[in-house]
Amino acid sequence: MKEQEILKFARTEPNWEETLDWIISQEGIDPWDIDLVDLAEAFSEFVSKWQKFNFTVPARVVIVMAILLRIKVELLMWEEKEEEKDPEEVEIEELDIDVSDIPHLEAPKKRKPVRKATADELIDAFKKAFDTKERREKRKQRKERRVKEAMPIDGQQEDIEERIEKLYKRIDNILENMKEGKTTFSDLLPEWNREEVVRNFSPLLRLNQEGRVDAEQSDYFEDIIIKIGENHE
Amino acid sequence: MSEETEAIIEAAMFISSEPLSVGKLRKVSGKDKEEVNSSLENIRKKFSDEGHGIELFQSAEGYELRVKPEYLDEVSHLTPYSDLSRGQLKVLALVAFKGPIKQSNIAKIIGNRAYSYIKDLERKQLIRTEKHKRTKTLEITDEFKNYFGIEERKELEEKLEETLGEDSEKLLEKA
Amino acid sequence: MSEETEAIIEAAMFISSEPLSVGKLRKVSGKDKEEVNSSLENIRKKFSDEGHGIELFQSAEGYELRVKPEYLDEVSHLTPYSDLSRGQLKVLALVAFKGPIKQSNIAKIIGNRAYSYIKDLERKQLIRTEKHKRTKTLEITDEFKNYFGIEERKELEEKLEETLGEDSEKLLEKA
Repeated sequence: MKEQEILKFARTEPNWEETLDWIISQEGIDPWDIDLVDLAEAFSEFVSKWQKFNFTVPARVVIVMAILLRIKVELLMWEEKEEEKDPEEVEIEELDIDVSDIPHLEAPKKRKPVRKATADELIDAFKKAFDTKERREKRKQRKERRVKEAMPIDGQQEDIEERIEKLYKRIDNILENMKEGKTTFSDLLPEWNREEVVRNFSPLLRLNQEGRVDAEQSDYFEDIIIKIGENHE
Repeated sequence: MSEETEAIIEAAMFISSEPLSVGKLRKVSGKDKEEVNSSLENIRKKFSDEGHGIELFQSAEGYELRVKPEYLDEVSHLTPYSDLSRGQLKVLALVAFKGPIKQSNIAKIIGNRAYSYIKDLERKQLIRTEKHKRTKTLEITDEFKNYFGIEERKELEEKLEETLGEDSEKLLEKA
Repeated sequence: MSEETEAIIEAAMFISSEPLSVGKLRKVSGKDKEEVNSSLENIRKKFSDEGHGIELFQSAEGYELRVKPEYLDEVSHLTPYSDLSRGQLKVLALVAFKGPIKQSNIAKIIGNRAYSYIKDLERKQLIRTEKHKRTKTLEITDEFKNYFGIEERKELEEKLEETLGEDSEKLLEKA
């Protein structure tokens, strides 16, 4: 089914009968010998493409698709059952056991044959010894940097209470100038970086806890929506 | 000098981390197929003697020296190494105790990594797959019995009972 | 049955990942010191035969089976595993190229695990420690020269220069 065609067809706002009719003609399915499995597949493909264009798919069309898909599943299950009855097919029951219930099998132990190290390996190890040292030092530096980044920078270190009041003032100012009465955490920050996030996040939590603001996050990693809280002063 | 050929083939099998094919042994010893084969035969005879605790073992993967199965239990605590991973062992246990079992069923119990374990075990010829129309079933092979030094499935079940006691019956009933 | 004792001792030495003491072999075989010793003697004789590529070897650490030195070059490529771990090799390399070197200096380069590697290498008699007042310094031993088949330490430094060229000097200056 070409997307262009679907687009054109969807514009006519068809009901489900017309949709079915259209799909049968588009897919070249013989109306006197309809394979329900094929039809169900074509129908659901059509609906998902239709949705892609952001058109509202009529509820009845969706229901018809669901019914067709159920018929398809039932047909396939029936086919599988028929096949399992086939005398060639061995009957094997599905086991329902937990991994931890699997009997313990101990593999025969093997000898691990070793040889002597060579002079080349010794030279290689000499080189690597210093690489290890450099890697360790770099790792240490990285760790120190990360700790530094997460901590407030000296000189800018200010009292947490002070930070809370500053943030509250900022929120208040922003909200006063806005009609909707809400703002977001990212809008509050002068710049979106680790340092600013860390500096402002815990004051925000405190304000939320005190009920001076109402902060809400609809999902993980979503922006935090901030409104004025019950205890707004 | 056939004695030297025997010696070098023995040394090669002793130090090799995997079984060696005749082709590989020819390369190492620089001898032809006949000499390699007759040397292997002599080595087999020598080690079959009762005074020896190791033997020549031939599997699908090639020739190797290994501890005679009758001494394995007494000495295997001396090494921590085995050549099967824990994941492979789980799949193998399922096939051994519950086989024939569907491949998809194993994946359901163990997770998707089961498929790669199954491939490894097939390569080692410890299990074989059989295709039926829509499903693949797995079973252990004769090589499995060789590898574990076990003759029959019954023996396996006895071994299982020894280690698991009552639980084993429950498990076997489920199969 | 002394043949069975020989067999089990052979199997034990074959599978073990490290040399075994007479005490350990007594435990495994359940036999007394005399029987273990005479079995070891028989095993030594059997393998000294020209048709064998492996031999019984006794070191400070105990008894083990190993490839006869004359075949080692021809077969040692068949295993990827060396009897020194990567960590042990790093420490050994530092002692070989920079020794005598302070133990604390090695720990600075390798990290704290260096101390356990040093112990392993001392046990294998590849390095020895010397105590000066407050510090311990490390040096290679004659056993080290045996192990790598060299007469003088200089040989190793020449090889280092060959492989690394100018970099070798830079590396030697470090630490």
